[in-house]
Amino acid sequence: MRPSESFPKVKYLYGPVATIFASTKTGSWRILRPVIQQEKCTRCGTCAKHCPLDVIEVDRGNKEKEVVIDFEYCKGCGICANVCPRKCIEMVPERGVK
Amino acid sequence: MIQLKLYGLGGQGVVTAGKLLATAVAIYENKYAQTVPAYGHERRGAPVYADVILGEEPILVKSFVYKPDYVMVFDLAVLEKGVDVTEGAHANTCFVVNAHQLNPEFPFINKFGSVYYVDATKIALEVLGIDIPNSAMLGAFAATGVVSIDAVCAALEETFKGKAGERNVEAARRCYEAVRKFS
Amino acid sequence: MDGNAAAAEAMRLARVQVISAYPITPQSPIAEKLADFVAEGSLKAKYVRVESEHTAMSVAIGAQLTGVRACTATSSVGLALMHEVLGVASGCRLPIVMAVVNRSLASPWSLWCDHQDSMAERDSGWLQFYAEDPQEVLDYLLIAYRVAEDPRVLLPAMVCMDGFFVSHTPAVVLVPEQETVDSFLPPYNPANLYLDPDDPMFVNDLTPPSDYTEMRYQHKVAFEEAFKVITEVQEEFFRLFRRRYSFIETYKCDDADVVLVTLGSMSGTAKYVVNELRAKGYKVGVLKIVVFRPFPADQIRNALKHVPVIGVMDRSAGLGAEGGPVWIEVSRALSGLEPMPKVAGFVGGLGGRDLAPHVIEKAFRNLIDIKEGKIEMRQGSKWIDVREDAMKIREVKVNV
Amino acid sequence: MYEMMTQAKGLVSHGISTCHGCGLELAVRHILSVLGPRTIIVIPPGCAALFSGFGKETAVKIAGIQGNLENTAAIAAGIRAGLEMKGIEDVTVLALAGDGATVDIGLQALSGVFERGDRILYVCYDNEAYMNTGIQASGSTPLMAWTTTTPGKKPVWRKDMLKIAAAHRIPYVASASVGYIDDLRKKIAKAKEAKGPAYIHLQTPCPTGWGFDPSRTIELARLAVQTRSWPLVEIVDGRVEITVKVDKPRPVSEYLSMQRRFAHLTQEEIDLIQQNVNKDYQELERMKT
Repeated sequence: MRPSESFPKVKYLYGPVATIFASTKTGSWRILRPVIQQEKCTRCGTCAKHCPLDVIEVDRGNKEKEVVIDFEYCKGCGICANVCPRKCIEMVPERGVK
Repeated sequence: MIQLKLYGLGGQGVVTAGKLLATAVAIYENKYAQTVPAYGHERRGAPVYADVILGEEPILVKSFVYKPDYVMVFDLAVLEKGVDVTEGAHANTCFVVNAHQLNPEFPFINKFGSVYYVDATKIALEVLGIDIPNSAMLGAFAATGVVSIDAVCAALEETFKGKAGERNVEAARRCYEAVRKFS
Repeated sequence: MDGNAAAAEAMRLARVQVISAYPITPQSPIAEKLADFVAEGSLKAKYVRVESEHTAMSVAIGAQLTGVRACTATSSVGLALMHEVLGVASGCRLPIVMAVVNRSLASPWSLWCDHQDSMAERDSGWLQFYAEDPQEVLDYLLIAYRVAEDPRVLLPAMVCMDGFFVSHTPAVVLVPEQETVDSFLPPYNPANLYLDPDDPMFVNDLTPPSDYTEMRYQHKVAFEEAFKVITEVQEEFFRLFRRRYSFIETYKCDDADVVLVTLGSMSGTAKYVVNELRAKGYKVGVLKIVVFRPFPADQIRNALKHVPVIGVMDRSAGLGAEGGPVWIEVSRALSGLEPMPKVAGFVGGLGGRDLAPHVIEKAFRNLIDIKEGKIEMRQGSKWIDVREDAMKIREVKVNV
Repeated sequence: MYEMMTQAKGLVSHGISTCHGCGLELAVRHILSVLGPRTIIVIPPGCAALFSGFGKETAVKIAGIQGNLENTAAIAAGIRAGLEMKGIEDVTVLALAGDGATVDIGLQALSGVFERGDRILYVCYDNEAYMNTGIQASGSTPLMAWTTTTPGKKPVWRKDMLKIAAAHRIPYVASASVGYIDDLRKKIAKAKEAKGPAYIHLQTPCPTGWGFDPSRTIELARLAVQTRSWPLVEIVDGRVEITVKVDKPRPVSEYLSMQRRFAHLTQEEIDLIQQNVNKDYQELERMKT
C-alpha cells in the first residue's frame, strides 16, 4: 500500500509545513546582464549546465534556435560568461540595456 | 504486611532472591508481594541488599523496608564490611542466616526474635556446583512458614526452567530440611 | 512484571513499528526487552540501535513522519539530551509515545529516582502521565497512544514511572489480549504532517513571526482538546479492560480535612500512611495526579474545594522558584476558592531518597498541625527530609 | 499535495535566495535531477535551508523535512526505518547538510548511521565554514583560512572527512566538486544504488565567504581540483580510485590567490600548504588500487 492511500485528506494542517511550490523573483537582484552573441555560440550547453538557477535554455547543437535566458530569475552572477568555452557571453550593466 | 530485608554480597543472587520470593508469594500463593531492589554501582563482592514486602492485601507502600520482620543474611562477610544487619530489627524479628554454625557474638543472637541457620553455601556447592546460595536460602526461609516450600520451588522452576530449575529446587528443598533453629 | 517489562509489553501490544532506544539506567531493560521481542519475532518492528538519546528521538521523528508508530524510552540526562528534539516532535504534532523512567538529573550524579528530569520537560508540549505501579505503566501507555493519535490532539506523550520504585519493582500485571488492544488501538493513520513521495509536503520549514504565534495557539488548543479526548479514551478503556482511570485519583478525600497531593509511586505509600492515620482518628486523604499535562486544574479544584489544608509533595527541587513545580500549579489551581484552603508545599524524595512512610507521615503531621492551628503555614515548599548537617556534609581540613 | 505557484524545469524552483554564484544552488539542482522525484530530503538549518522554504512556501517539489543542525543523519535513518516497515524500497532518503552540520555538530549522528549501515545518501556540501551564520570557522575550514572566528588565520588542519567516512567501511564514499558536474552526477547515481550508507563530500565554493567574484565559482572549483587541493576520489567497498586524474598539477598559489580569505598568506605559508597538498596526493596515489 502506498502511504498516500492510507492518508485521509484534511483541510487544515497543524504545525510547520510548506505546501506551496513557489519561487522568488530573483531577476530584480541583477546588476549585470548576460548578453549572448548568438552567431558565435556553438550551442554546446556549458552555460546552461553551470547556471546555478537553471534558467538558460539551449537546444544543444541546434544553431537555428537561439539561446534564451529567463530574466525573471537570472541574478546576473556571470558564471555563464565565465564558463563559456568560446567566450561569447558578455556581462553588461543592467541599466541602459533593453 | 510482612517486611523482609535480604543482605548479601554482589554475585550471590540477593536481588534475584527478592524477585523469586515475590513471585512465589504473588503467583503461587495468590497473595501480594513486592520487592524494591536497591541498585547502585555495586559489583561482585560488594555488600548488597534487597527489600521485600509480603501481604494478604494489596501493598500500597512503594518504599524500602525500615523495620524488617525477617532478615536473611546470605553471607556473614557483610558484618565485616560494616553492614548492620540488625538495623531496624524489633523484638520479634526473625533472622535466617547462611552459616555452618553460629557464634554467640553475632549481633543478632539473643537480642531479637528467633534465629534460623543453615550452611546454604555448602548445599549450593553440592547441588548446583556454584557458590550462589540464593535458591538454597529461599528454601531455608520457607521453614519460617511465611511462604510454603512448594511455592518457592514453583517460582524456582518458572525462573530457571529445565535442568537448572530442577537443581535449584533440589537446593531449596535440601536447605528446607537442613535448616535449624538456634537456641 | 516490573514497570520496565510492562512498558515493553505495552509497546508490543501497541504494535510499534520503529523502535529507537539508547540504554540508560534504569531504563535499559526496556531497550533490551524490545530488542528481544524484535529478535524473537513476537514484534514486527525495525529496531534502530542508536548512538544517543538525541538520535533516538530524531529517528522516532523521521519514522513517525513516514506513517508508522515509533517509540522510544529514556531517563534522566537522556531525556535532557533529547530536550531540543522533544520540541520538534511536539511542534510537528507527531504522536510519538515514550516511556520515561524518572531519575535525577546531574549534578550531583545519581542513578536514582526523582522527578526533575520529566518536570524539566513539562513545557515541551508533550502530554505527561505519571504511573504509580507497573499496571498503570502498561495501561497509561495504551491510553497515551490513543490520545496522542487522536486527530483532535496530535501530541506526543510521555508516560513517566519512578526509577526502581516502579521500573524495577515487580508486581502482578494483567496483560490484555492482543485482540482487545487492537480494537482499542487501530493501526496508525497519519492525517496531519507526513513524508510521502506520492503526496509531498515540506515539513518543519522556517516559520515567520506572522504564523508562529498561531502555531503555538494550535498547540495550546490541542491540550484543551486533550481533556475531552482523555476522558473519552479512559471511558472506553474501562469498557474494554475494566480498569477505570481519571486525570486524578482521590483516596479517602470525601470527608478529609487534610489531603496530600502526590505523583507517581509515592502515592501508594501515602495511601498506606492515610490508613494508619485514619486508624488513629485523623481525617486525611490523598490526591494523586495521573495526568500532569494537560494539567487538570478543574478536577483538582473540584476534588479539594472542601478541604481546608492541602499539602503537595514535589519530588523535584524547583530551584530558584518559590516552591516545587507541582505545588506551584496546584496552588494556582486552588486560588480564588472561598474559603481559600491553605496549600503547603513539600520537597522530598530527591536523588533516590526514599519517600518512606515515616517521611510522608511527617508531612501529614505538619499539615495536621497547620489544621489544628499549632503552627503557621510557611509560604513555599518545605524540605521535608533534609539532613540537619546539610551544609556540612563535605568537610575538609583547613589550615588556620 | 503541492500547490504549484511557479513553474520549474526540474524539482527545484528557479528563484532561490542564495547568494550570487552559489555553488550549493547549482549542486542541489543536479543532485535532485539525478535522484528524481522519489526522494525524501532532510535539510538542517544552514544555507540549504533556503530550499526548505519559508512559511507556506517551499522551493523543492519533493517531500522533505528540515531537522536540527546535528540530527540530519538521524532523521534520515528514521525515515529509512519507517519506509522499510511500510515496504517502500524505491525511495532515496537524501540528507543534505553543510560542513558545520556534518563534520562538527552532526558527526556523531552520521557516524551512527555509518556504523549501523542505514541506507541513506548523505551529501555534505562543503563551503568550508558556517556561511549561513556569517563565515565562522568549522572543522572543515582549511588551514590558515580567515573566518570571523579565526580572525588571523585558522591555526589547525581541517578534519579529513573522507577518511573518517571510509574508516566506517561503508559501501560508498566519494569527494565531488561543482566544477566537475559530470563526475558529480555519476557519483550521485552510483551512491543512489549503494546497499548501505553512501557519503559524498562535495566542495561548493562560496563567493561570499571565500571572497571571490561570483562569476568565478566554477573556475575556482576546477582550480581546487587542478591544483590537487581537492582531489576527486571514489572509495567503493574500500577500494580507492581517483576519478579525475591531475597529472600536471598547477601550483596551489593560483588557487589560494584568487580568494580573499587567503590574502594574508606569506610565501612560507603557501609553501607549507603546497607541501601538504603534495604529500596528501602522494598518499592518495599509494592507497589507489
